[in-house]
Amino acid sequence: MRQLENLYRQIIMDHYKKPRNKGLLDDARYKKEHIKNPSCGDDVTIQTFVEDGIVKDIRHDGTGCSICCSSASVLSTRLKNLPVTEALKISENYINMITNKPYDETIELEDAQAYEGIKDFPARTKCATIAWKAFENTVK
Amino acid sequence: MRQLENLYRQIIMDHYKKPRNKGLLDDARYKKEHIKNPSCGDDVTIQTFVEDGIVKDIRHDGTGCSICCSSASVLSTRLKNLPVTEALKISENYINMITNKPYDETIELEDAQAYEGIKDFPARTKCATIAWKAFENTVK
Amino acid sequence: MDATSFKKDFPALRNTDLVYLDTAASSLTPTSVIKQMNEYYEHYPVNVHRGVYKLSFRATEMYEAARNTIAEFIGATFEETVFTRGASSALNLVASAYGLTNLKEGDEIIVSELEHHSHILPWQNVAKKTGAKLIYVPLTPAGRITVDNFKHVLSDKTKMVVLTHVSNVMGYETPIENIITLAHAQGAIVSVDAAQSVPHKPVDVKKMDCDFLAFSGHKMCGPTGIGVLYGKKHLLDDLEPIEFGGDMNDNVEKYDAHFKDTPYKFETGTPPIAEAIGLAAAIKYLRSIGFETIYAHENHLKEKALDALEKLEGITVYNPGTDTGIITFNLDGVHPHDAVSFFDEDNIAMRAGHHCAQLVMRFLDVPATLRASFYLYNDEADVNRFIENVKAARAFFTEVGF
Amino acid sequence: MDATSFKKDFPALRNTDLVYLDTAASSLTPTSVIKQMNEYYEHYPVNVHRGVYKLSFRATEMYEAARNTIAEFIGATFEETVFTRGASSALNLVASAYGLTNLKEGDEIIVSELEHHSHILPWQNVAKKTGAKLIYVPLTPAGRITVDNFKHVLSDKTKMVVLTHVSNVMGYETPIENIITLAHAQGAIVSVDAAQSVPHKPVDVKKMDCDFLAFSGHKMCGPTGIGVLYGKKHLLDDLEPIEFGGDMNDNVEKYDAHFKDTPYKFETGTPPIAEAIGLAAAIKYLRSIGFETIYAHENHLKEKALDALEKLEGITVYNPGTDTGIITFNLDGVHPHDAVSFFDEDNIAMRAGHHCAQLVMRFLDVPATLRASFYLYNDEADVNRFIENVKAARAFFTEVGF
Ligand SMILES: Cc1ncc(COP(=O)(O)O)c(C=O)c1O
Ligand SMILES: Cc1ncc(COP(=O)(O)O)c(C=O)c1O
Repeated sequence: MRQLENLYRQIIMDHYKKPRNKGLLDDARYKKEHIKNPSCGDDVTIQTFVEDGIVKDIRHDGTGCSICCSSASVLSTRLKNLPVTEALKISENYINMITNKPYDETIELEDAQAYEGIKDFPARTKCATIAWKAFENTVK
Repeated sequence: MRQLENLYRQIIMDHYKKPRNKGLLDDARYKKEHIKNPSCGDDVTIQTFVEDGIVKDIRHDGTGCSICCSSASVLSTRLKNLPVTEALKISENYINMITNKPYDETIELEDAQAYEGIKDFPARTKCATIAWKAFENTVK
Repeated sequence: MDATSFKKDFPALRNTDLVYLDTAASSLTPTSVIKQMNEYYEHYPVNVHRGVYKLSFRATEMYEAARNTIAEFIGATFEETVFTRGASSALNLVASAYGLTNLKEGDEIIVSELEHHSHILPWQNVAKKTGAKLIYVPLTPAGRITVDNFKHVLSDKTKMVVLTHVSNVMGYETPIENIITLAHAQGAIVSVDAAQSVPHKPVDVKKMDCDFLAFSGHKMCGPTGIGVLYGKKHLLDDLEPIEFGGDMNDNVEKYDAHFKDTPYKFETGTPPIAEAIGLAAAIKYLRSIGFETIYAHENHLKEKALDALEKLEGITVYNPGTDTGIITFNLDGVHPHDAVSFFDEDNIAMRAGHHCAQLVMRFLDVPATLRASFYLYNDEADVNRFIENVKAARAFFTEVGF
Repeated sequence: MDATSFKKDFPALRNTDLVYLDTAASSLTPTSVIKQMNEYYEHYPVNVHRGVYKLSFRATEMYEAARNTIAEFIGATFEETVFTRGASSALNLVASAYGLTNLKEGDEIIVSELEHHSHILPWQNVAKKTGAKLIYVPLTPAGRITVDNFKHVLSDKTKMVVLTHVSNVMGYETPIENIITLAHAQGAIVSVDAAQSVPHKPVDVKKMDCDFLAFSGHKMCGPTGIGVLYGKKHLLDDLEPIEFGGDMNDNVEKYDAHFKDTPYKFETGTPPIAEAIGLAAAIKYLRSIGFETIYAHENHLKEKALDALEKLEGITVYNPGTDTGIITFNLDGVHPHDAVSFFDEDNIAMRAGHHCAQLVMRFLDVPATLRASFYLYNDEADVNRFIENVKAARAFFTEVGF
């Protein structure tokens, strides 16, 4: 049984095939961040609308592998409507999990937990974190 | 007994301290060749006057180590008044001896034979050949 | 040729089931090359040219003998063989030292979409700085450069022809000799990127009659940190150096200096000594096997792989007519980055991405591809593992819903 | 410190009576560095950045970890640490990328006669191309750069200060921190040649506040084929790359391309991977001993040698006040090339020549000199052999009639 099977689980494939919150808006209230991974061509843009310290909306667009594209969708569902501080804490925790650093397992990652298997594919950690890093830059 | 003692024999030191045919002439009949060894600063100029296929005169000047300076003087005494073809043959033979290549031992090198010990100092072969190469360029 | 016998020459292939199919990026390193560099570091790890003691003399002799080996290998002379940091650096030297000073507004530079970034970006810079124009050879539908298409863009404005010998994505060989003849008839100068040809087939620069040619050590069993620029003597004589300093001059005054002749005027500072010696050892290794053997072997493996791939559904091969051991393909609907992890899990090392050739990706109209490239150390078992994995990957990605 | 214990770390010093006194040209290579490079070539000899399989990931991690090690070692950040072919190449990068575009007619560049050719020739080129003027700091009679003398040439026309940290001939340390403060007060940019300081003493670029600084791997127990350029982030951000191609861009169109941020925009093509990894291993090795220990040890040997030399007749030491392990001298009336063969015969490796510093030779008014330089692997026995040989050489050359 390949570890890749662990990774490409229902959740990831679901978000890859049917991305949520996809497509950018032409709305000045949104802050936009574009990140590219030139070595593989992953290309993600995250748009965030923050009001009163709350992440009111997250949009995303881009091209790339299934891990990269799906993770943008997953983060948009997980972090929407959270206070910025909490969203950042979850993001930090997620990135730590992916990059094999200590992380707080009590923080509920929900669908984002599905990416845990990336640990076994260190060459792919960038794919799984690029959207989250873009998100962080939109609210920092 | 150091091999260096072999090398710095009477002949070499004699030509080094009392160089023959030293100093360049301002005479259009002479052909001039200037060679530098930039890595050590050896700097030799050879001037040759050829008439009717005979090397009528050889002059030299320059700065450098004892091997380099003395060999210019030695060559000027050895090759003067010889036919160009013979001078070139002796020069070729000398350079072959210095660089550890097969050479005709029957050709009389006279004072130039003193440089045979250079074989044991491969890092110094350039010093012993630079003047001879300059000479060859003046008559080729 | 029995490639299994060569596998043992490569430490990275010992005690492992690795199938290495990324030679077009970097080849593996044979023991003889590692040993030769170790000999330098263990016995005479000193500087060249400037020392007059025994160790330094030995280092200098080995370094310059390496240059002779390499020169002779490509049919060049000592003076025409310049050591650089790599192919990219060598190709840049041509653009900076020749292109920036010899081209002007209105001149045309013929290039192609098959070029590696290292052979197109330097000339974009030349075009911007000088006002010369980049002219792209139209490619055939299959993506090839042909003599006919070259004729369409060649004109009396053509001053420079900048083409790859073998494409690192399509594996096509450019009909470079004919192109060079035509270019020279127009008085144009030709720069050839031979990074993907020199490691795989005999290249004779005099026969080819190119003006400049470049390649890297690390793609031909040699070390990193070294490349070679060949240039015709009279062209190199005329070029100004672009880096200045120790060892490339013979007389230095406060406000002026006099430079040495080629190749030294292009090699300032301490050169890549171990690397040059290592590259010469790599050439010796490759020659001991023979380039005809290597080329035939790669070709055989490539044909076998292509035959098998063509029988599979849901696989697109972009270069079925490849002339070399390079196969570029995709699993339909599967991003190559997803695919490559599947292969990696079975210890098959393969490239996914744009291969530093984004213009080829645009031509193929894909964001990225997979690329498998074969070399002497691959064997039929590797091809079989590769094909089995393509099948399994195809099934897996279909099943999970791609 | 007991240097004999270090000799065993250097294969070139095993089973030999070699006394190696040419570290200022190139240091010897310790086993740990050779091993680390062999590990790369034997286990993951593949390209970086572009691969997404395990081996390539490992190579990339090791390569970038090396950059971090080196950055941290000099107090820089990752982005400020650019890999080059060597110190010469790094110093040229500053002149080409910064000098050629930022200087203009009437601007002044302060340089010194103590500079290595690699730090003066690139600026001669800048001066010629831009019309800026080279201004030499007057040296003291001993040959030193002082803050006072620097003040005499500093003016509001000074746009660039180009000075060595430690002279490779005189062994003097430039009062660089004070000079940098003064230069910055005038708005000038400072390029420091640290090829002879970084291998021997802790250098902190932030404390020094230099704008650019360069050094080589091969003078600090590392491999050939690698050097480092440090530049302040905002300066590197503003510089245009001078080599273009693979890996230094993120988007390539037919007529235009977009470049990556520093350090990558300065590193086109396959980088010196094994070399970077080897250099990091060298730094680890040197740190495991400690720079204070190394500096104190070199200093002790140098003092011992100087004391002995001063007692001898017919020897001229040109830098009795040397701050480092470098001693430059001659046997009176004996050309250094004659002298050096004497030492070589007893297997003492020493430099004779102009040391790529002809302006220093002119200052000293000699065609060439001998140079002995000490490093951690030298010991008192080496000093004794050296001094005994100086005496014997003196006697020999006198006797044969020099
Ligand atoms: C002071 C100084 N600067 C620059 C260099 C040039 O270094 P490299 O030859 O490694 O490029 C050297 C070494 O020769 C040196 O001693
Ligand atoms: C066709 C081609 N040209 C140039 C290069 C650049 O070579 P390097 O990365 O060794 O500078 C490569 C390799 O990446 C290549 O495949």
